[in-house]
Amino acid sequence: MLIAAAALSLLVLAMVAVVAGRFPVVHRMVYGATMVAALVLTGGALDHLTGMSAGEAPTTVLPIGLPWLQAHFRLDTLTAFFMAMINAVAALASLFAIGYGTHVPEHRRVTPLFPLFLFGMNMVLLADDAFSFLVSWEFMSLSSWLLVLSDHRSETNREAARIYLIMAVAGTFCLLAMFGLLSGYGGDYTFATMRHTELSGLPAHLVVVLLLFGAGSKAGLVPLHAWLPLAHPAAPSHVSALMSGVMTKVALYAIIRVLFDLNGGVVWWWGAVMMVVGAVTAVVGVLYAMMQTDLKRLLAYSTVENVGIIVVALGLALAFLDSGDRLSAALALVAGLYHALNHSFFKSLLFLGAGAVLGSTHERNLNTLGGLLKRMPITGTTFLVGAAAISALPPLNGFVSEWLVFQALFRGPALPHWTMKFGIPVVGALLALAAALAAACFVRAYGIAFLGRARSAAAAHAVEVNAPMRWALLALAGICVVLGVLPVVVSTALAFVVNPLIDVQMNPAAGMGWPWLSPTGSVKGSYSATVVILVGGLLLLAARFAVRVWGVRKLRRAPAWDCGHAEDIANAQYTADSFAQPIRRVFGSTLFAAREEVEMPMPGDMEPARHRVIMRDPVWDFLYVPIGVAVGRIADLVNRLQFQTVRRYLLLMFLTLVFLLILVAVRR
Amino acid sequence: MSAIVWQLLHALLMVGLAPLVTGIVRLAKSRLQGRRGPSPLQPYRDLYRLLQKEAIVADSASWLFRVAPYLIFTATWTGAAIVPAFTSDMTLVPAADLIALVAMLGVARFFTALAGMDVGTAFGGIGSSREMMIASLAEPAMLMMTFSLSLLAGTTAPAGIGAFVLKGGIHLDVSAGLALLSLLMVAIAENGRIPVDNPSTHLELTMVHEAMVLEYSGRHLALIEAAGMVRLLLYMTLIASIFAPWGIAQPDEPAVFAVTGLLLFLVKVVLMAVALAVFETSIAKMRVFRVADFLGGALLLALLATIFIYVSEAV
Amino acid sequence: MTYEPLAYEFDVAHMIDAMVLMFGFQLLYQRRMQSVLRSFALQAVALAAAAAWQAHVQRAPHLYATAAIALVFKGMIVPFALNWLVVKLGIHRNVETALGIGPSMIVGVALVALSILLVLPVTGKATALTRESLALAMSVILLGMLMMITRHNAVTQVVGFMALENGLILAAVGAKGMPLVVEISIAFSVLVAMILFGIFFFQIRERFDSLDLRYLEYYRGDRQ
Amino acid sequence: MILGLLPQVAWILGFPLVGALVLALLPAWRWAAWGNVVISGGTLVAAAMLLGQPLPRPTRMFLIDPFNIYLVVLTAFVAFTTAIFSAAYISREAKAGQLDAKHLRFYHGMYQAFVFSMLLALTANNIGLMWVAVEAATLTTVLMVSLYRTRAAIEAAWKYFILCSVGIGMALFGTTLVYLAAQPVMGEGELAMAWSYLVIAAPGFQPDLLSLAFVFLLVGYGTKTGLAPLHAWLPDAHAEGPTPISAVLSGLLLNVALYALLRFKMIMAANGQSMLPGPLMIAMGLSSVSLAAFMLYRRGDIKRLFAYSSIEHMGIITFAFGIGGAVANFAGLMHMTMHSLTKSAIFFGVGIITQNAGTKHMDSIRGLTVSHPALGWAFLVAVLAIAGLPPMGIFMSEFLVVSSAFAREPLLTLPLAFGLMVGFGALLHRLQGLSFGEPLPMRGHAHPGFALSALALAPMFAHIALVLVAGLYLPAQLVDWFQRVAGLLG
Repeated sequence: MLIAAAALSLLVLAMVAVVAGRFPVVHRMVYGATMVAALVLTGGALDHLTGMSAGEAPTTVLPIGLPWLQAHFRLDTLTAFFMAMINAVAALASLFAIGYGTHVPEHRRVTPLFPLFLFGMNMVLLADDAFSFLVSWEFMSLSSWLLVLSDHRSETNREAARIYLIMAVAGTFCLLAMFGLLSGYGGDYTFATMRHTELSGLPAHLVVVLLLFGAGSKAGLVPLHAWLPLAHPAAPSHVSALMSGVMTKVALYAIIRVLFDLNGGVVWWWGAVMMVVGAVTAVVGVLYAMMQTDLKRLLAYSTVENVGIIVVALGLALAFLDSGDRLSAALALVAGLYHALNHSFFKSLLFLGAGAVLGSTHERNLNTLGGLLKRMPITGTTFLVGAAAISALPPLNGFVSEWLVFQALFRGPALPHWTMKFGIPVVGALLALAAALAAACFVRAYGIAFLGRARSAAAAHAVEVNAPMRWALLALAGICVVLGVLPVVVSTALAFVVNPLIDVQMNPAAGMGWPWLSPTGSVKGSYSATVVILVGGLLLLAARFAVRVWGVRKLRRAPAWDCGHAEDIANAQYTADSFAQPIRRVFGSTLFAAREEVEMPMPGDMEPARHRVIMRDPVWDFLYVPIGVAVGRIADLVNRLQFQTVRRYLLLMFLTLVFLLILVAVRR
Repeated sequence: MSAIVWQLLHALLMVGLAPLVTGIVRLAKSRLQGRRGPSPLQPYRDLYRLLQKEAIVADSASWLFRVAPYLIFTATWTGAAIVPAFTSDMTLVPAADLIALVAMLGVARFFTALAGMDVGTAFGGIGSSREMMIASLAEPAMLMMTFSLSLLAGTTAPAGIGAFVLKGGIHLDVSAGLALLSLLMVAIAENGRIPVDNPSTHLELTMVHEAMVLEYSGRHLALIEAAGMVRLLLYMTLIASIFAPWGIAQPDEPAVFAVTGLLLFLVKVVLMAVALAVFETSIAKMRVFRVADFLGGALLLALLATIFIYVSEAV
Repeated sequence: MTYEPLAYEFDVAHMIDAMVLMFGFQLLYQRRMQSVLRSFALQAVALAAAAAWQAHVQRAPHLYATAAIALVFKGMIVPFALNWLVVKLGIHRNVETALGIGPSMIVGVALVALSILLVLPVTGKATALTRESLALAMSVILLGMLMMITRHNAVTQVVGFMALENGLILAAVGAKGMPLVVEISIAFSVLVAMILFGIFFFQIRERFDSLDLRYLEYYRGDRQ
Repeated sequence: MILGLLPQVAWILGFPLVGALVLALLPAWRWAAWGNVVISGGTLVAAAMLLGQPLPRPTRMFLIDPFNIYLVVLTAFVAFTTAIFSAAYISREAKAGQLDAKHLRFYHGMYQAFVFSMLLALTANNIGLMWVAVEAATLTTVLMVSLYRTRAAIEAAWKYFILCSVGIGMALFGTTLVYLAAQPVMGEGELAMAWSYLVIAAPGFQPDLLSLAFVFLLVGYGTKTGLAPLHAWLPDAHAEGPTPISAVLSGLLLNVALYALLRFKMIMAANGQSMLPGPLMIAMGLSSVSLAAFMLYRRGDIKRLFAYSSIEHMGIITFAFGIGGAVANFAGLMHMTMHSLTKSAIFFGVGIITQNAGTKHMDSIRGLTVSHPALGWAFLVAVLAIAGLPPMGIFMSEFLVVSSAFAREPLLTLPLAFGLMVGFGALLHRLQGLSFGEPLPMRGHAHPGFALSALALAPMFAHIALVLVAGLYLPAQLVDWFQRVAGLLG
């Protein structure tokens, strides 16, 4: 009831924003109210999660939608978990937007859609029949499409939005067909009936494939990710935070819902396929990210990477489920959900940080930033936390989920199938590679943007952002730390969420109890962030003390030494491109056909020598561009039909008639 | 209770012993090169001297530049505190396994690289970017090594693996050998030894680690140097505790074993130091971009190690 | 009271229908405008005869009306009107073909074969119209359409269209006791068709000097 | 009476018939425009009367059954809203001197005649009468398409006329064949042409004759429905006529032609052993969808763009009926309704846009949401609705078509989905170009002033609102009708 009220209030807010959009204060109020509504939703979901031990999942049926079906909504633990996550992020994003919302270009087009977008996502989670699911799904896509289009005067944004919506609709068609299969040819599209109908053989496989296309394109699986790095950065930052941090999770929710809840049986190679796709996605995604110079696009690509990691975890869970090892399946699924949770927080933190940078410097290009940590201490520090978390550094949250994923992965060889035995180590290697590259990527991003010296006047005169934005950033950073320091608590909750899907109760601290995260028994390896950070703190104090005792306290500020070559030109610093160069040479030269060109000016003329990096995007070159070309060709071909004479049209008609007649004649 | 005591002793030992080990390596190297060389205690003096100097911080540096050394040192030290040297009866042993260990070294590296870029000089950037490139291959190799060991021993905790080996779990085994080899390669890379990097060079084109810490001085530099030494010892300990765990006291054994274990440990370390010196003098530094191939090899070996386990299982 | 016609009555009916078809072929065969119009008139007359015969056979007097309409409108007015147009608008006298005479004849034969093939399985008892008449009517329709698509000139196309409608009427009159409404509609359609064509011709004449449709397609739909 | 005219039908047909004569004689076009609105309103009221009462028994000439009752109401409604829109549209045209009084008188007279013939076709029980009505509808619209007397208009009308007359001929032959099949079973005379009796006696008919008949009917009425490759007349006729006419052409005439075809499909279904029309209809539907989808890419003329989208949607509907079965047929009927509402709304928008911009060329129109917010956003919503995005009604029908068809015929559904995707890409491209970006200067008629523009926008909003509601909630009565008809369609 409370949840419904909050959800509906979002719609009302949209109306308000439309009607009274001309006053800035209204925008602040709308965002504020959105935050409250989101908090209420979070609260409701959490309350449901905690109080869920006894009660069955409440189902609501509204007399809308398909006449003979009506709209079903249901709140079970899985939904509740995702709702809590999404709305928590959304609340902080709206808090950020209270300060940020009116600085966005065309902000009157943004504010009304923000609550709508949130509403759509919540509805997707709550939907309990295919029709309302898809309606909400498309609603989500549409509102985010308009958000991407909000700054519609730039050609690139329009292009991004177009590609986004086309791929979104393509995905919807896949899901549509998928639900058609799941519901059989009955016309009864409730999830309840789908749960009972056990598919097998070709339809079941088809369902998985369609799901991976439909939801995968939304989640950003390679090679369907093409829209993501275009669309996410194009939206205003607080929206990008939602799209990247949360909307991808809704897609993953769809995958989990269908694979673990609706589709019944499991076949081992579904897991294999998902793991391969996920691993490739992770590595390719992070490599793309490494090559970007646009901060927000970099973040978007890193989203692709993280989605890949989560999908690997899901695939692993499927594989274990198939082998009957439910405990490991639960572990893998918990790992996946944990990573989803973490990613939604630190990615939105990073996007909001990027938004803060954008707000005070109006620059997104890394090569024009620098030295921001000194000008914007709060933003800089919180961004550092986010960067460390996403690089999977203990004791932050990113590491915990990564640790769990690897723990689950290391049990993979126990799987009966040989493909798994040999495949999983490779997947593991790829994941490890992705993790390491992610660290490199974020050292680069942070180092170039926030450290060193300012590379442009805009960066040099940046100022710290206003209070609401600061608080949002601080809150998110805090959450990242908490999620990292209390892994046992969180993963216990997650085990509880996973329980109905895999029906086994996993105990994350099986080995040695709180606070030792040892899901697979004490001997198999354990990790206690709590203890580590405690000891780490003690050792830090010890080190500090030792230095105090034996060392002197003197400290002098001086110009940089730099082996004596120091000159005060900011351009002499490493740029984003030069930082990426070693890794580009190692990995990019084959994948992206990356080349470097140096143009030396003729002796005598004054212009500087230029160094350019040329890269090609294989996904576009080999997949999307050819499709576009093909469509164009056919269109040209077909278009000739528009320019015929009446006689020719008659001829066409005549031939059709004769053809049909012959058909009838021969059919006897 | 005893666990905490041993833990404290172990932690102190790690810090206290690290400079000596470095000193031994240096000494051995100069002897091999036909020089007399400094006394093995020289590193202690160096550190003390650095502590006595005033720290100079570049104008363009942010607070991160000053905090980083402490973080780097602490992270490395914590990592070192986890790996059992002479007894596995320690509080921290279950607190982190190999994966966590890799991650902690990752923390140290992360901040080193950031510190390198903080001042905003060209060299810092060179160092950081090369360091991260190396790491991007070294870490996976390390994790794969962990993977294959965890398959052999059924655990990711170094202590656990050691115990397993002591029980005679791992006889002379192909995959174990491959894992050891890749671990060695990673260790060389991570400690910035020849042929990957040269700890005693300041030649722009070749240096990696040194380039990052170029701007440091005084106590900050001291901390970073110390961290480097601890890391070297940490890797030696790790290798010892996994592949030569003989003498490491197990929790259920009486405390006396720990003493013998300590002696054995010292022997192992000295041996390894000398071996490292020999290796370094007998090989030439490689070009930076060959490092990728070198570490890629390490990664491949680790992967092979895992595959070979199945082979041995299959037969 | 339903009346079963005698065998010879059928034969006569078929004979007349066949004549209609023959004139249909003749339309395809002609090279000169005048003769096209003449053979069209003849076809109309044959149609009228068919209608009259059916009226006699079926004891259905309203079919005489159809016969009259066919005779008067299609046999006389239409040919004269078209002839007048040809003269008035100075259309060149010989037919411009898109498909040669010979080939179009062959196609015509093929079409007749097709329609016969189609009606073969239709058992004679089950229909109000004998197989033969049905086949003949269908072939006349197809021939008319063939003429429309193999001739450039607007007048010949109009003629083709009329021939097509002749086929329709042939089928309709043969259908026993088919209500009057159909004939009315046909007559009405012919009438309106003529009016509309006239309008078009005048409008076209306002703008172009020729009636040749190739000029009419000057406008290329949707130029980019 | 002889024609067995139903009293309710008498009112529905009487208004437009009388109206046609009155308006044709009324000299002052301003009055005529409003008279047009009033008369259409009367027709709508008369049609709405049907809803309250139980369905009357069919006579030999006329019937009202679940299939045509809502189509009648729909037709009357769209005719009414279009009349309102046309009042605003025409006055702007006249002010700009595009049309003179003579043409306008003609226009209004023909408008009512057109409405009359469509309603006649819908209410006719006698398949011959239905044929006459459909043909009358053709002739009236031909005259209106050529209203502007431009070269393009005349060519379009000529194309339209020739192709549709030939098509009509085919339809007549098909009708005759049906009669031939029916006559031996049902005896001579009108009874053998009354649909409601035919469908009962159908099982006794000669299946081969029926199959033959259906081929001719498919080609005949299919031409008017605009199924590829018989569609050639449609784009030009839509593009060159006055926009209100484009609206009713797309929104109503196509439906009527399809309705006629479906009546015969019912007979086929009732007969059973004749060659199933399903495959033919699926083939036609697929060809229409895919052809239209690709055609959309090369369109520069806004009215042609949406004309082709109509072809696409007719293709979808035909496909749905071809697939058959309760769900797909329901979807088809729903789609017919939703499409006529949405597409006419779009054409209203297009009319205003072209009048403001003074061009039909899309490349010279941009940023409507900025320059004309109300119009721009409404247009955006309407186009998204036609593209089949929720929560609009068309999404519901497409959802049902694709999901049910995929469960049955995955291989046949793939090309459909693909075609829809391709078409969507084209539409979206154009839509973004029109609605967003920096607006371009408008060189059209002078701004009409608030009252007139409100009048022009009102019908559009009304339609969009209806489509939106239908997407979320369908009245039980309508659902009941749909389901009963779906059953008959087999």
